[in-house]
Amino acid sequence: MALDYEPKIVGFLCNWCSYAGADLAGTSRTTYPANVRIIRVPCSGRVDPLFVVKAFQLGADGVLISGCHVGDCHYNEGNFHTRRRFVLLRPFLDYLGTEKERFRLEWVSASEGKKFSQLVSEFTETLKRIGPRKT
Amino acid sequence: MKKSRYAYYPGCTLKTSAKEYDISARLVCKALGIELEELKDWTCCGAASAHSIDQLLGIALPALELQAAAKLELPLVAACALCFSRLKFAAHELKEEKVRNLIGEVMGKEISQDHHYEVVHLLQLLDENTDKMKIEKPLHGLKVACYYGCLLVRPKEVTNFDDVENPQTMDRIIQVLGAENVGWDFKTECCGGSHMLVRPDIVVKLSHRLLAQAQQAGADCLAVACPVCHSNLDSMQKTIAAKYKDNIHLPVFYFTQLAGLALGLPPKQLLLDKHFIDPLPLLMNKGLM
Amino acid sequence: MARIGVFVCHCGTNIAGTVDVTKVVEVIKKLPMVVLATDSKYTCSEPGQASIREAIIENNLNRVVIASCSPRMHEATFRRTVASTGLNPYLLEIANIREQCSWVHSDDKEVATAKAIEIIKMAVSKVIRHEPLFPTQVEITKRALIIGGGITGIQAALDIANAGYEVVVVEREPSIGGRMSQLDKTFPTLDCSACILTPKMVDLGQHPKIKLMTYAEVKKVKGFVGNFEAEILQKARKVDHLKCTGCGTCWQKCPQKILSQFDLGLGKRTAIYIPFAQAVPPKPVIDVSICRYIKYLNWVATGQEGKKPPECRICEKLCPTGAITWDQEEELITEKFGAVVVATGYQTYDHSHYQEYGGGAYPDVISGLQLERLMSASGPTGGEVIRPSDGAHPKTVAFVCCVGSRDQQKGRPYCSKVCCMYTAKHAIMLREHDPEIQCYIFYIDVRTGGKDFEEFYLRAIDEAGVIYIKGRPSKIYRDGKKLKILGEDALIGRPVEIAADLVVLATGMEPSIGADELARILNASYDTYNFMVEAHPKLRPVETQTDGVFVAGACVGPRDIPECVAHGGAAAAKVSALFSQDTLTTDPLIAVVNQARCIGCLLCVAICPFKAISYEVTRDKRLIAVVNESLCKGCGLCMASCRPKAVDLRGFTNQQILDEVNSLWL
Amino acid sequence: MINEIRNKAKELLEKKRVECVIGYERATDGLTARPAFIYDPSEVDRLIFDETCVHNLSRFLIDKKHKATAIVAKPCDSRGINLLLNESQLKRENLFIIGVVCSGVKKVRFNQIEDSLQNKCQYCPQHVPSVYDFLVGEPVTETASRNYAEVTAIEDMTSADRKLFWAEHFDRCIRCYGCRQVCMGCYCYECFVDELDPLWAGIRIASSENRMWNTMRAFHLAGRCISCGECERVCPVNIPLMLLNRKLEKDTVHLFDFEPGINAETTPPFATFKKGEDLGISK
Repeated sequence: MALDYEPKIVGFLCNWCSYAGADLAGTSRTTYPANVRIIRVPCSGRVDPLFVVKAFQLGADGVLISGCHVGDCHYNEGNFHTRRRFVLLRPFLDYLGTEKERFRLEWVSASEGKKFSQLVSEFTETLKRIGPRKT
Repeated sequence: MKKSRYAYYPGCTLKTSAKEYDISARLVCKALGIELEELKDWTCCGAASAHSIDQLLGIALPALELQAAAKLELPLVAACALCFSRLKFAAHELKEEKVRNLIGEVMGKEISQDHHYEVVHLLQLLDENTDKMKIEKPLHGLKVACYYGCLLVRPKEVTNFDDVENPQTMDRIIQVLGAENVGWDFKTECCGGSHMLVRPDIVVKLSHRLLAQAQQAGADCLAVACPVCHSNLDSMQKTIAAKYKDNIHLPVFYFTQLAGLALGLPPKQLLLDKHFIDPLPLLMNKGLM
Repeated sequence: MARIGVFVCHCGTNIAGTVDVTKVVEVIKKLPMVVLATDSKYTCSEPGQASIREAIIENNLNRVVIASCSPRMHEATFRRTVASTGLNPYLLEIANIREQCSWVHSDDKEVATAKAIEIIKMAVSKVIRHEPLFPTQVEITKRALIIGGGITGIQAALDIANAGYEVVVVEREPSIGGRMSQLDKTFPTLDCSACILTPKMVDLGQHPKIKLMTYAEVKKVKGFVGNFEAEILQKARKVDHLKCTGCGTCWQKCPQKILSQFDLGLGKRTAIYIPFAQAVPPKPVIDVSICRYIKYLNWVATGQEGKKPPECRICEKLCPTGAITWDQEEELITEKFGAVVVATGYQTYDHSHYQEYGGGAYPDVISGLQLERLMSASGPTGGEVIRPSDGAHPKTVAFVCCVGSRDQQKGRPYCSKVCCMYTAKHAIMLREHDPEIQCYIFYIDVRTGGKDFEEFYLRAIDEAGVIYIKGRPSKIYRDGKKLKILGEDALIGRPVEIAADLVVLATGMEPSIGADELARILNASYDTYNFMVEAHPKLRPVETQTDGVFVAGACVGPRDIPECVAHGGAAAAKVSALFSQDTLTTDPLIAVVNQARCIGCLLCVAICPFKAISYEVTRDKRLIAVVNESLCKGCGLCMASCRPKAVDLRGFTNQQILDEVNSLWL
Repeated sequence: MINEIRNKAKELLEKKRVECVIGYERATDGLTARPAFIYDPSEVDRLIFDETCVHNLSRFLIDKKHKATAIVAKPCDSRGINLLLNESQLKRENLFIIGVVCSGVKKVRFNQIEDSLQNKCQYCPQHVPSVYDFLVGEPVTETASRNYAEVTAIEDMTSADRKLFWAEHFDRCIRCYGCRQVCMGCYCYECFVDELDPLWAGIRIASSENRMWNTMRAFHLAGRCISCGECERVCPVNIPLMLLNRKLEKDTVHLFDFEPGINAETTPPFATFKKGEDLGISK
């Protein structure tokens, strides 16, 4: 697989946990690949499946939705709905030919900067492994 | 779920010092139409010594029996509380894939990845089948203190046997047999177990408290489900009575023996005469023989 | 036409060290609608902000992008900067090129620069779609609802009332006072509980701004901060408190007796009763579950089956003011409030779960609170400490700490905090009652975190000669008249046996029954033990996730009296601060419904976690969703679930998020 | 059977119980069926019901939400009615449902009727409508078992093949939106795809845009599609749209144990959640 290929990841991060977690990764100066473009949303539950499908249509190699751990949602219930949409959308996209490795839902809390950087590195690795999406 | 066929693991003591337990157990199960298939070339479960010296060995030994039972595709029933405890521990540990592989390694053979080993104790088996019991000679008037010992119930998350402080399994059976189960506080206190070999003084102290409490509670005999408890309470009783100078005299039965009696099996077959504290006089003057 | 100004911050070397700021500026300059792109050393510094203000005015910018640190850091600051030029503060967007770029890509300047450019592009494409937003104002009902009339509730009520606002206190028991009224003395000062509590109770009862509703429960709460509406169930007292003078004839003469809950089953009370002598209000209620005449009435109503109960009615005959009203029924009262304070407190762990200690089985194994009643001069024994079983005076008393606390087995892993101290108190007081009493205390650790606590504990050892034994007993059993405690002294590693006359289990705290139900009613969250959950354990200790609902005292977690009083006061301060405004300003970043597109499937109504969406019928008989701006918290769940995209979120519109995504491929 | 329908229709119209009866009548080609709207009791004899009555009529009810209306409903149509009731698009009190027991309808192509059942009928286990006020026809005993064979067949492909498989189909799509117009679940006044600002899917007929459209159309019906198969039936370029809908149906049943249209009360999967549920993604 072409190693010079740099996958593009669109990351939808909830403002209260994951976006803060990403900030923490910065504050503690942990480095990770520059492949993710972060879009700040109030809650992972704000992410309309349309955004995901659209991102893939435009050419994203991977899409990441990240929010507070289940039960810690700033809006009490948001991520429960995120979870339900995800478990239906992911296999469906896979069914349509977008490998499920390309679409992830991860819980990252405001204190998990390390986890976030690992997540991005690991996700980037996976995407490099499966290579570019041919549309 | 109720089954009529079980893999049976007697364990060392039931072949030696606790013959009467083994034999009465088989007889009672037969009477209830429950088939016990003894495991082929079973080994020691490692109780008391193995696991206190080597954790791994403490799991590997009972794991062998679990494997054997799994091959027969039968639930495994144990009579001895120590064996039961060890088997349960192994079954519990083997839920971990890591452990399974490790054990497989030391046993030098592939061990089944299916990790739902069903292990039950004889008490649970009889308790499930009380409806099948045809009581020929109800043990009316016999006041029994049910003594479970410490290993059946603890630790709850492993054995998941019954209430830790106040179990009822044996009491239910005793009631069905027509005897009276006295309420007392020491159902699950330790009798000293295998310390009999190294620190008899401890055993004497603990067992004395048990016997004294049982007597205080108005019991005229004890029912047990563990060969070690039995030998402590039965064989040490005279020593104890002498040391504490009190007139403790309590025959100690295996619950299977009492069951046998009530089901009308001949006392001789039940080896009631094998105990240190002769239970026959008691049974006589209660008119149960 | 948007006129965008982009300001790229060096943040000293924090950004400039990794990102080639000049190059970034060059690229961004060329973007459509960007009329100005520039950089500055420290954008957040006063000169930095000043230059932004000037730039906005000079180039009459109508959109601003600031590429700097995380918006979580300085968004508010820069909003103020923008606002100060007269531009709407919501026309600003922050591009996070520090935490999420320069700091995490310090290893590769080129990559970092490229990424910074993309991040700013995203911000630019988003800011184009920003619209001026204006916070809205809502009226506030300056009236507080206090749920629970214990010391916490009392304190909160008095403080709010003294600040000049109306208060309604709802207490489920016939009298306020709560747990504290059951205590004899309080640690570490050993001052009499009643003596410090009852004056406060009376103050509350007589306060012109406080309406007291005892024997009542909150059944339903709807609305939002500043505008709650609560349904309160006033249970039937069968006594007209306007007529009743509280003379006491009725409860002295009532023939029907029952074990008193207040005395924890150690004493008796009558069917018509006040829970304790200093009750507020000092007026009785009739316990309909045992009252003979009520039984008679039911007997008549149910077709006279079984034995005929006596037609007692003694209280009615004796009442000098004719206050007994048999036909009084429970009623549902609806009141409006601006804020709610939950102060439902705690109950002690039921020690009958400890069979190994004979809890509940042996009469002489009692709980700490029961001992309080035994020691209290106004208690069932008039302050004489005796064994419940035979009335004998105990000479040896054993205490067991951490009963229903720090015990995984019993599902109570948390420390109840007060037991160590109240046990020390009990031991000291027992000595005062009878110098011959010897106390033994089994403990895991003695926790004396509090002013004068350690000294108090030492006093128990030195003056009261208490013997502390480290280790949780394994068993307590009856041995003749005595109770045998088997344990281990973990310090010397030896088993110990103690024969005691009385055993006191220092039972821990758990939330009052129904705490979870109340939390649901208030849409507030509660933990696995049903303790209320604060909005933030450190920084917002008396607030909840639901605005306008405050929590105080032991309903949040184990607390002693001074802490409860402090929390009651803190909650009161928050409420008063809320009421000191005439209107509430609400965040404009919330959901809006495009009524023309809404198809009225009402999926959003079902989803909204804050019940902020309701529906109405338009003139052409269409159902459409309506957002309550004060309830909406702007989470965006509704729009993500809206198929026709009829609902959108200000500040995070579909268009904006989509444009951010698009910008990555432009 | 048909007389029962006609008599009931007559009665309803005469008694002014309803203003209109929606049913089927013979099309001008003399063999296929077409929807009929009967307002006049004297015209009830136009009504027919047989294996050519393929249409799902429940879609027509949406415009008659506030008018008393009767409808002839097959089991699948009845599920549609339940869905619309659940999404408060209909008022039950304005509705009179003449349920017909159905053992499947025939494939219909232009003006000829093939001698095989529609795909949807071959795996449809239901013969009696989920909801009705008046039932016509003899209950059928033998039931087809629901199976997802052709869905799993695709799941078993490599994702490359799957992509190819769908690309071939989607490339044919001419974006006529017939699938949407015929679907009783697609009742939005303005569909997201018609929106220009934001522009979710470009107007140009390009495979990526087609893919976008077909993906989201199906997903907007996740947990809502009652598999009446109308979309697939009307597709002029024969895209196997039911393969999309049924994949989602399969997962919805499996994950949330939910089937749309069984009744009008159960909360749909996207409107609720269970705190404890794992759904196979917990780490």
